[in-house]
Amino acid sequence: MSNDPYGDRGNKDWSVGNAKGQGSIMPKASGKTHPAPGGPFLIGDGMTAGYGNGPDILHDCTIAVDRGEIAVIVGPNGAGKSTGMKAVFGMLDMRKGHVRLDGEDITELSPQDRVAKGMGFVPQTSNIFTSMSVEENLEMGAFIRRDDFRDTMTQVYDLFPILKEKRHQAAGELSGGQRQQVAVGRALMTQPKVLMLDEPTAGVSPIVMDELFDRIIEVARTGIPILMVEQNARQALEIADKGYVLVQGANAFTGTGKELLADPEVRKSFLGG
Amino acid sequence: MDLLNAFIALSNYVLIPGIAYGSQLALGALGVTLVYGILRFSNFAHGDTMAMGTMATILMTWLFQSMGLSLGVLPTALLALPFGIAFTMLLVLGTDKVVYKFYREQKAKPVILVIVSLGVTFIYNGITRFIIGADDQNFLDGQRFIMSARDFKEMTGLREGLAFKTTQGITIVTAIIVVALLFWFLNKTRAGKSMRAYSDNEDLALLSGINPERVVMITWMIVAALATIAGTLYGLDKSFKPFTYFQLLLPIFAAAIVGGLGSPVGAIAGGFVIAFSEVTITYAWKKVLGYVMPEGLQPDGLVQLMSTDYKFAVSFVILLIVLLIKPTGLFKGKSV
Amino acid sequence: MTQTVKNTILFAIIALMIIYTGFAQSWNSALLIIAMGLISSIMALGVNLQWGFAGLFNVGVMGFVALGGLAAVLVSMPPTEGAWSTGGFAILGALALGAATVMAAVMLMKRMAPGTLRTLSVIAVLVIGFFIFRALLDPAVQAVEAINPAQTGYLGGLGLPVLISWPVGGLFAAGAAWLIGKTALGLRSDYLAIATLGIAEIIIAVLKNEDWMSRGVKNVIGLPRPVPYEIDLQNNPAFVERAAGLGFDPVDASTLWVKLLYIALFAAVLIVLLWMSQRALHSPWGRMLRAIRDNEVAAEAMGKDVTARHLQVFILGSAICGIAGAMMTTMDSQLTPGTYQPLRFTFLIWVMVIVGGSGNNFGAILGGFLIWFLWVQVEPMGLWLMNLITAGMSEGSAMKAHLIESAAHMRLLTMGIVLLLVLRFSPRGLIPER
Amino acid sequence: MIVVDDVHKHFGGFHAVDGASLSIEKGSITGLIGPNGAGKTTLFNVIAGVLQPTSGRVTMDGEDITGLPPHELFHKGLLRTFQIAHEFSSMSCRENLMMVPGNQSGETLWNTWFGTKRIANEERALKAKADEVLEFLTIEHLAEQKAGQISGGQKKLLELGRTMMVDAKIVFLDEVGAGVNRTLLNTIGDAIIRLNQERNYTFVVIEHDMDFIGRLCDPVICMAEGHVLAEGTLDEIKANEQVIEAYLGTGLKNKDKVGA
Amino acid sequence: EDTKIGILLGFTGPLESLANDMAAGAELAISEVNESGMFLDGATVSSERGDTGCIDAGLAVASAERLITSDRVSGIVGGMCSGETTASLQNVAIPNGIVMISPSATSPALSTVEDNGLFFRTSPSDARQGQVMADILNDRGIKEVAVTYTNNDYGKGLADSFETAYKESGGTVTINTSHEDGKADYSAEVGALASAGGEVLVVAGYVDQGGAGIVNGALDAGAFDVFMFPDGMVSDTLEEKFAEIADGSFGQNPSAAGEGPDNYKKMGKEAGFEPTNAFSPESYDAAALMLLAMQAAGSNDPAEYKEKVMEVANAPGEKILPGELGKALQIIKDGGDVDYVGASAVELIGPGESAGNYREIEMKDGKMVTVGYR
Ligand SMILES: Nc1ncnc2c1ncn2[C@@H]1O[C@H](COP(=O)(O)OP(=O)(O)OP(=O)(O)O)[C@@H](O)[C@H]1O
Ligand SMILES: Nc1ncnc2c1ncn2[C@@H]1O[C@H](COP(=O)(O)OP(=O)(O)OP(=O)(O)O)[C@@H](O)[C@H]1O
Ligand SMILES: [Mg+2]
Ligand SMILES: [Mg+2]
Repeated sequence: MSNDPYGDRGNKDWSVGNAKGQGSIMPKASGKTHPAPGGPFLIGDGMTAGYGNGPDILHDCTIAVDRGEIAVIVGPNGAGKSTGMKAVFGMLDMRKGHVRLDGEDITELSPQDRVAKGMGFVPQTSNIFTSMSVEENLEMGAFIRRDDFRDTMTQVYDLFPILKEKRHQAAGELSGGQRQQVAVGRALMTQPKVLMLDEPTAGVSPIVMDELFDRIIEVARTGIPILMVEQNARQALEIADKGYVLVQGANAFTGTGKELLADPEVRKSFLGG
Repeated sequence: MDLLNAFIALSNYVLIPGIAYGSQLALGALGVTLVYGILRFSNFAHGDTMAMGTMATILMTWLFQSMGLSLGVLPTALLALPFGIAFTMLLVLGTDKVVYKFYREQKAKPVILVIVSLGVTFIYNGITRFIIGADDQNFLDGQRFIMSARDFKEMTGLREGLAFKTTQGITIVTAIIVVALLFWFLNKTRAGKSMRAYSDNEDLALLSGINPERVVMITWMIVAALATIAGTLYGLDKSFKPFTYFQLLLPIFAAAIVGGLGSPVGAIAGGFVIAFSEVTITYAWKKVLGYVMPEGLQPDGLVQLMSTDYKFAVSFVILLIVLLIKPTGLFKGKSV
Repeated sequence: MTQTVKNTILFAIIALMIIYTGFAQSWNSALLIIAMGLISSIMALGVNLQWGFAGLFNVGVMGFVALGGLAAVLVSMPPTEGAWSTGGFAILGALALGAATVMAAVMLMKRMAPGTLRTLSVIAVLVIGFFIFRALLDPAVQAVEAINPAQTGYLGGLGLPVLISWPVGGLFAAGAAWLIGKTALGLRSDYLAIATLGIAEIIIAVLKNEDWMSRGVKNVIGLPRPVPYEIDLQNNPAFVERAAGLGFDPVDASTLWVKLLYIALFAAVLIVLLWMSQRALHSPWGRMLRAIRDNEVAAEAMGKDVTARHLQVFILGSAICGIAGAMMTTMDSQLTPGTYQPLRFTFLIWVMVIVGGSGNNFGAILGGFLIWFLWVQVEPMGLWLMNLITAGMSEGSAMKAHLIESAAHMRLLTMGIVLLLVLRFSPRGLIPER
Repeated sequence: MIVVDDVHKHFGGFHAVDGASLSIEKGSITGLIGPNGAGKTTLFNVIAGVLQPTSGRVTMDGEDITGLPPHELFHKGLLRTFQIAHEFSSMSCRENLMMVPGNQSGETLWNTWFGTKRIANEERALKAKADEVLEFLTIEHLAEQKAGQISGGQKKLLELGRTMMVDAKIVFLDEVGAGVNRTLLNTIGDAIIRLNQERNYTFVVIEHDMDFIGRLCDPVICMAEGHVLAEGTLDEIKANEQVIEAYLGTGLKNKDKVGA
Repeated sequence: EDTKIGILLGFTGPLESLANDMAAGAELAISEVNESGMFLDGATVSSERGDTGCIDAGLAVASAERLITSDRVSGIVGGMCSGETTASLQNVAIPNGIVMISPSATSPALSTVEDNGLFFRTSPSDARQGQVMADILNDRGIKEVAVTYTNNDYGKGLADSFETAYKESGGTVTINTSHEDGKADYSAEVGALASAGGEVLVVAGYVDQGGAGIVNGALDAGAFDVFMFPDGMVSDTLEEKFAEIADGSFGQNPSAAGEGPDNYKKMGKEAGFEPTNAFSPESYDAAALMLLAMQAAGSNDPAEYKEKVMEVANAPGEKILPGELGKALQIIKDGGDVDYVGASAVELIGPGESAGNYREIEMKDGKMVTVGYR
């Protein structure tokens, strides 16, 4: 919220208005798509972007993922990983570069339309509907689906048994890790064509982290490409087909997960030794 | 017999008017609470939206009356109501497009929107007076009473009468129907759930494929309908006067807050709390006690806790006490 | 363009608008706008302190302003002859008893163990106390109100110089704010909104209905002034001569002079208050306040007593509104409880703060002047606009008559449009916070 | 130093903390781990005065501190950081630090008008101290930056920095590591160790990163379902069957499928 | 030469619905004078409106200031509500030496206000009406009434003076309680009034304000069948709204017998406004009186014509009714004397206020009929 002209800072008086859940995505009119055959399934190509009219955060950054692959983005805090994800999802204005999905240039599309195109996204923060029950959260995940989604819900419950237990509880009353599970579950409900996760394992216990990664691998093997940001970088790179290291908004290293793990420079500077 | 008389007197002067007034406030507070919950600001223009809607309904009513249309025993205004609602929907959607949308898209903080809504109030205020003037308008026709006090006395032979006005009946019935519909809509339909989701977390709603502008549009349409219904019912029961509609804002907001801002159930409960605290606390028990107490012990004075001068003040004290016990309102003020 | 330059230009524009009024209409009107603008600015300063700096939503400004007005009466009016002896002391006694009853109830609430017994005894104390209170109060009140009801019928004041009432007005408002704050702050802030709204209504209700105190709706008129009367000046040969020397006729000279004196007084108060709040805000105290507003939970964890600070700011802001209220009543030289309407004394002040720029003292002052200027001047503007619109219509057409007749309502409409325009192009107010 | 005695915290019918008892030694860095929803954060909130316990007692150096408000606990030397960073976002990083110390004379309204000299002196000292802390945390270049505009990890550092502005006795850290780059986390870990050694702070650390816990903490307490499941060194804990089952797990099952 | 008259009324605020018909009345008198061409050797008169908000003393003072110091009016017809009237009188009119003639400020307190002879009103003080009301009730043999009044200086003053007068004459007031105008609901008030009981409910309020709300509530609940309506209630609106359902109710308003009111009513209807609305006749009279006084003084300087206001209002002289302003101007010009009667039977007494002729009305068969004068 650097130079937000409309803010009144921290006035949290609830009788005036209800700042809770107010969005931050600047709405934009949806443009047209163009055919752009070839290339990976999803690619954010040469992206330069920033917030509002602030400085560029991303500098000619490229992120891509192909069918059945897991791509992991790592990097220091503030490097622009989340910003990159948001840019791919159309949540901020791209100043340069293109986003292509499945042979189509979708740079001009609004986020809603990208959801309709089959992109699923779990943001880093405020990624659940806190006042709605766990089950309703999952239902909202399936909002764009017109078919019967009960099967998918059962699958999610199988994956995260604790959610089934707390099905009727308001998601806002869950613990940090439990919320994270709801968030991933919500995205899975979409049955997306491509899944983007921003630090899905932040704050989850080791056992849940393992399960999450297991599930992510399974999902990827069904052919759904997965693009994720991770700070539990070593675990994540171990399962990654492709790894990106972002530094100050630009690609610093790119390679397979194994390659990056093996690179002493990367290990030392970004993976904590 | 005397106990019955006492009860009738109490019903006539406290219960029935309280319920009718409470329903009117509840409908108004529902609109306020919806805007608060979903569009995230306290809409000061609600009172004047009610006035605009009622004005449209009145104009249509006059048109129908001049064409000779009527609903028999029911007021013609009910026939005109859908047109009034349609007009108000267009009005608020237009206002949203011209005014609120800009701030929403800029992610303006709620207080800005509150003050903007104050500006809208002023403008509506002026327009209403331009079109229909500042005067009192009585647009009630049809049969006035379901049961008048005199008829009741004749029928039962009791000393106390019980009046039940057509408008009171309509108000109560409409309120029940509208509230039931609203609840069904919010909790069971896809559109309703998407409204709740949007209210909870705009960004995530967007990421779930919910179209925010659609949610906003539906919300305004519901709010317009609620405002017009509330305004028309109120106008039928009392009378239409633009100034009074602005004044209504205060009890309506009090109702919404005491019920828990953002909570529809709360808005309804709040409406009744306000209505009854206004009507009961300053009630003079002389008449009722006169029936209940044995001969000779009947009171001379009014047996009034507080004079009606203080009815508003007293109802606020009640609110304060309610909030002291439940600081977030009767129904935890969470979103929709 | 630096912020300072921009601000200076904004203030210059307001000044020009007022000067234009002076030339186009009259200097009396212009000076009156300045005087009322100063008072409005002070109110806006108080609200800005609460909202802009601490994020407290006070929708009861009206009540605090009214308390200031009451102070003006109680301080400056001469005591009513015989009122004190017939009932005044009894009233005071009854009030003291009422307060004691409430205190006793609170004590019981605190001392006794929770349970039915406590509830019952508290209720018993309250009920018995209430009846004794009424029994004492009612006859005394009747006695006081019976004294020449058309002119007095109230206790009167202390007969002190009216200027003393300004700080006293502040104290009254502070006292009320303390009471509200004690119960309401620290709970969720919705509660503060409704509490202030409610207390304001209650204060007005008391002011309207307790005739023994300030004549209720019958108004107290003819409050003494801190400045000379125009008529006296006009009859004062020295003054007339000096005015003539400057080329003024005595009537104009006297009315202008009196307004200038008022302006000097008000400006002095404004400058002192502005200096004080600027100092406070650019100190660790102000930093603490900003921290609290940014993040209450963290501030609390960092050892800041959030509730106490809120209470402090709430009292200060309200006191400023009280001072302004006393000043206004002094200038009106009458107390009219019916005047106190939320639209005029709560919402309009809010508009001043938001349009001026919440969180910035200079913004509040600018807003105070601008909005007051519009509040008085849009009426002629509205009429002018209506004349323009209807110029093409045929003379005597119903539409034309109707529109011209509605011109007075243009005031609110124009206010609305101006408000929306300002917020559209300057959404954080004209002089935004830093 | 801190003794938690049979604390319960119920939300409606749900027992988030269910009879937790533990004690924290002076000068230690105690790790607190446990599955999601074990009640760790809730227990923190109870100790730090944010939540009132349903029953039970918390004492600090023998003094009962149950239910004291956070600002009073602060003055007793009990500080905490938040699972989600709670910076003062519109203030600069330096101001974020400078506002921390209590009893500043400039925080009394009267002095702001009539005690300007004293305030100026105090401010100078505070500023020096804040700069020192920023330097210690290697973020001195952010001094003038608004705290809302620094990255997540830097916010966590700032949170830690606030605890250094006063002489804290005990600091509660709630998941400092979540979402923080591991290299940076190592820096934070170093800072914690230095504070512990140089200034003798006691730390209680909630964390899900076992490497981090292993590097810093002794002893480690594992909670589950609202009560203490196991207590000991990390190695002991790691060997505990129950802990493995509830918390640590046995690694990826699908590992073999990677890269298939 | 042009003489300007300020019309200072509450065009917005709680009594906004009355203001336009009042202003129209005053403007009617002005245009009548202009048409006659007789005023001050063919000078014209124009009017300038100013809004007081009725309850906003600050706004009233600002508007008065504008009218007097900027538009340079020679006199003001207004203010409307008593509180606002004292404010603009004391703060603007007196310092500037401008005459104010209020058509509707009826507070007894205004009788004794220090006005340097600049303040007049064409409506009687409420003290007088209270007495008239007591007489009417006694003549009708009514011994016990409930009173509700609008909570402002008008209502309160009237209710108090009535209560005093009525009690002195042996009547009982079971309850004397206020209602606020413009509120949403009056059930509480009706409940209290019903509980207190009484043969008649005296409604000292405004017919298009809370007064109507109270009457409606009382009728609906069957609490009272017969009402007494003081001047704020008596108008065509009252007839429209309540004549049928409140049959047998009665009341009074300042008005004279005969042609005066009738003429005015006709003229008003022709001019396209509602002349029977409360205080519209008084406004006409206020403006007429001011202009006649100017004519008599031969000047529009307030200092001069203020002395003449009482003269033209009272006997001796030829009686002047609405529509005869031209004639009156002619008489004065010729050095004759007039006794302005106007639309509300103006007779100024004591400190320059209407003596108060009251017309007693009653609801009979759905009509409001005049049953006598007092
Ligand atoms: N809403 C915003 N407005 C302006 N600047 C922002 C906003 N959000 C982030 N930034 C800035 O963008 C840069 C990159 O932030 P981003 O959130 O993409 O980092 P990240 O790589 O995801 O870091 P982390 O690992 O801490 O989540 C940071 O310097 C931050 O200050
Ligand atoms: N306000 C609340 N209402 C109801 N239940 C709650 C509330 N707050 C927490 N809980 C429940 O209490 C339990 C403990 O929550 P807590 O946040 O203490 O877990 P935690 O140990 O910190 O977990 P994590 O490691 O995921 O942060 C959770 O199951 C949660 O659902
Ligand atoms: Mg990120
Ligand atoms: Mg936690």
